[in-house]
Amino acid sequence: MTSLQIDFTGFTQWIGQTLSDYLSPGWALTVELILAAVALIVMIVVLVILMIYAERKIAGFMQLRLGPMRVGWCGSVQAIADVLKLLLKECVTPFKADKFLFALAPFIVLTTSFLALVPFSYSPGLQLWDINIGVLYVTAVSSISVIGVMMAGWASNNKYSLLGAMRSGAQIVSYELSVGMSLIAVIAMSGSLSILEIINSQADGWWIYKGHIPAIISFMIFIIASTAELNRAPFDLAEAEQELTAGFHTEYSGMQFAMFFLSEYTNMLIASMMAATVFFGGWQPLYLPGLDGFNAIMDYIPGFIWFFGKVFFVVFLIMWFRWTFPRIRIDQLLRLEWKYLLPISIVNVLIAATVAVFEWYL
Amino acid sequence: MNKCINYIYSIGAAMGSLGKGMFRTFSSMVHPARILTQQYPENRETTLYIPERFEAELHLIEDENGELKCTACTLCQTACPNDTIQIKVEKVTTPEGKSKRVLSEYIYDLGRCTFCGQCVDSCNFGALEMTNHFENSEYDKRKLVKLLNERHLPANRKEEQI
Amino acid sequence: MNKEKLTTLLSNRFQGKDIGESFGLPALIIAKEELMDTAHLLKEDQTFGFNQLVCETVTDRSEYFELVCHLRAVGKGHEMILKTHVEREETPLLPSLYELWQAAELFEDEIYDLFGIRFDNHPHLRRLFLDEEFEGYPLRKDFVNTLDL
Amino acid sequence: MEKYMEITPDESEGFIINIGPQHPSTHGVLRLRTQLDGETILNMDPYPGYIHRGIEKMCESLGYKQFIYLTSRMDYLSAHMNNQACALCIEKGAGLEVPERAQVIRVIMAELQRLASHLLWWGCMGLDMGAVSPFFYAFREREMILEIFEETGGNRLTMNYITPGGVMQDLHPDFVHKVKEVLASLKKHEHEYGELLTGNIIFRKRLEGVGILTPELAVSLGCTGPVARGSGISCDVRKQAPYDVYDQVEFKEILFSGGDCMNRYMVRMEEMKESISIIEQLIDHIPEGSFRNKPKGMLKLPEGEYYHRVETARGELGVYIVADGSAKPWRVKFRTPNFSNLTALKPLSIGSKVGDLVAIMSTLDLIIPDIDR
Repeated sequence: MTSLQIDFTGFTQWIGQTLSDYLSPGWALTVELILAAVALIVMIVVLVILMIYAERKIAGFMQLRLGPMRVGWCGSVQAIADVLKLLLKECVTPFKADKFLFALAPFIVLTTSFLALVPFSYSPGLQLWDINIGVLYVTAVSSISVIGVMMAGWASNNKYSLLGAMRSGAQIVSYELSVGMSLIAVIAMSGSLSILEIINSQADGWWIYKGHIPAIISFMIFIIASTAELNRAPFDLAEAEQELTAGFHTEYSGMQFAMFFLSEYTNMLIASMMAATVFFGGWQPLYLPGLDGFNAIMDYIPGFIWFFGKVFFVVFLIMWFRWTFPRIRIDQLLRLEWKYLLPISIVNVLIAATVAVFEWYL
Repeated sequence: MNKCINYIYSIGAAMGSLGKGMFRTFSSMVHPARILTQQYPENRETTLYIPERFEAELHLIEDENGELKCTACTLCQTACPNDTIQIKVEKVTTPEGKSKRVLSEYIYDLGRCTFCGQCVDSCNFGALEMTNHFENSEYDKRKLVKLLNERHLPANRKEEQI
Repeated sequence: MNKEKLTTLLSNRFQGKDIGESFGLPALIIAKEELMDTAHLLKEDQTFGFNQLVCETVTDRSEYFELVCHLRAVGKGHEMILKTHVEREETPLLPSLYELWQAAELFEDEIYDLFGIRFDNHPHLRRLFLDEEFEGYPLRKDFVNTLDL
Repeated sequence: MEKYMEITPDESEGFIINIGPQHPSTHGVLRLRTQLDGETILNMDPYPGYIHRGIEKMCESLGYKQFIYLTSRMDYLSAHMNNQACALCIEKGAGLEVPERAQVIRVIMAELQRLASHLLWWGCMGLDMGAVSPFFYAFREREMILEIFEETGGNRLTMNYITPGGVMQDLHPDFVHKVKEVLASLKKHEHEYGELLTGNIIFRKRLEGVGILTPELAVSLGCTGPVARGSGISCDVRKQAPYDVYDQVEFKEILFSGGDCMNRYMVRMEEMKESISIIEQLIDHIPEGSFRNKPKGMLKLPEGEYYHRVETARGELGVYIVADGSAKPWRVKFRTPNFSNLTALKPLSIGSKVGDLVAIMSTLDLIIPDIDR
């Protein structure tokens, strides 16, 4: 079936072959890595700019207004104009800040979010690193970013920043658990931690459909917990505007602020990619049993369109939450995690294990 | 058991209430006809609606002969709470030989005006009105001090200006 | 309780005092030494039961300052004015009504700020609106505005 | 500078943080010197005064007709009611008769203003709780109401429409039609307010049981308006001392007894329905006739003391005028609702979380220019 899909394996192999023809193996690897990194960064920046524009338009329409309309057609270059503005602005460091940590924090946050992008498979044959513990790697790496956030809050020497960072710390540490637990439910059913194998296991149906009850519950928990981990409304306590002005990045300006902003959107992308990979079958097309004609048409849609379509569906969900809900309070946030999400997800892992053992798949 | 049912019921009710809100924002998003905002500078000629009574700038009314109705009685100057209006009066002798008070300068400081409308209210001659011309911002606040009778200066003042 | 009845009750209770009318309400004028005792009585006596301090302010009467307390009995629906006079000097002293009505805290801060009248037993007397360094008390009639805008 | 930063021994324990004067949730320039232990508030002192303009002093140098415009700048969301309070007090002193038509117009305008004010409060409430979208939903009807004000009085926010002896201008010919449109729109969209905030579980959990104001405390602190009515204290001036034509209309005084944030919220939501019903009763029965009894010459009050109170959107506004017989008042005092409601902020917020402080401040609905005057 996948023969109709555009397969990037040949393309990547051709690059690798050409490079090793002209260069020594060490240099070939270096050039390959640099090419991959550049490609990744370009992809992320383009996607993030798209997301910013989408977010502003979605927010606008949800709020009975038009969103950006001035720069370009229907404000389409607004995000690029904003990026340019941020690039040109001065990065102000507070007088009594810890200058080294203050400058280092945005890099740590941004680097960790880029690191987490590595094991994802964007399309058949398009994957930077097929590591056999892909899911574990992503959850592990993305939780490092809390160190950058704490660093930013501490180094700013601002009480609002410090409060924001502390909230963020408590929040990310506790919600990591639910994210992990909800992923484990699906991993138990697919039987592998490798991203590629999880995708391949969904060739005959996505886990959200095949895994029925445990998969749906774990998808809901995953969406809630990852929204919390992303510090986005209704869990945006770390930067709660009405309480802490801007939380941990109150003192950041210019490009340093832009890095926090970029990493926030990249993290959102990562969470959505994870959801798309684990629950919606990655780049696997939608098949409906018994409808061969329909399935054949689905095959003609390239894999990366499937993948990013699913990613943007999840991104839209997260944006939808943000522009609808009020913010939760800090003690309620922790209570939600420890009293609701965690017990439910533990029970859910048990159900998933039972389903996996008896193979009660749909 | 009851507790367990309540627990599940509370989760369901919570989800339901969140779902209602999400439905509301989603339905707004897919109904662009409900949009409230106006594209202001572009709609100046089309949909922009400024009610006729809107108070934006003080204006002296002319009578049918093209002369100002203002008699320089300074009632508006006294009625103004912010010293926005300054009237300079001069005495001229009419051809008949009577001395007459004539409006020399009607100085209106838009920057101090709070648009309370008490000048218009106090005028016994119907010589004042508030116009709709609201785009009055300037980079220099001195430009907000306006001479309202610029086109109707008395004869001797006209010569001074030239 | 209507106005006339309250006036009669007040004149029975405070004999020798003149129950006048001020701001359209029965008014009792007392010396400042008696202020606390009278206020206690007005609040704690069941017939009066003035449990709310609606407003506390001062009028500069040129020769003296006049403290005006607007009292109300919420639930009973009657109100009165309690007045006292304080001599005009740099920083006159009056007892604070805070222990009776908590609303007095900010009202008295405001009076201290704008009239320069100090209050004894006030929990945290400070200049509410103006700068700590501001000179003069603006709502006094002899205040000269030195600010040039 | 030291005076502001002094730390008393018991304060050395906590984490002192200045919320304001420039802060998104103070809705203006209010400074709250807060002492925190982690997220819990140990102590909090309000420091107003950043927008003090000395309105009471300014009034002493203006004529009776002139200073009314200043009152629109106190509680700018209840501008009509503030003007009305002043006008009523001056009318009482000068013995001015107000034509029946003007009285009805005043009441309709005041109720429209209350609707507009509560709508803005509702939007800001959502904003404070972190939900941005409701703000724009609230502005839909508010914008229509402001357009009515604009058409009739000429201004949108600080109208100066109500004046001693009546109102400044007659109603716009479209007035009745437009008011009916607004009421219809409000009724049509009422369920949206419930869906977006009132019924939302996160929102309810943020408000329920937070910032409980006991009735005794509310009385002692001098709270009025929806804040006191949320604690079950009957204090609606429109009922207790009816002015203009409030004695001719039927409406309920909304009382909730819980005293927490949710009760204060519900009082305002229900009050909007009552306002709609008041306007509906009056809108078809605006009497014909003169809209203004214009005083001849300079308006002067005989020597004496005059007081009048009205119910603004936030509580009781009392106007005290001491007249000395001249054309200018000797002393004017405004007993503003927000000034008294501010006193409730400290006892309510001690012991709660930072997030609760925002909720409490929001349900007290503080308008800072009204505190500072």
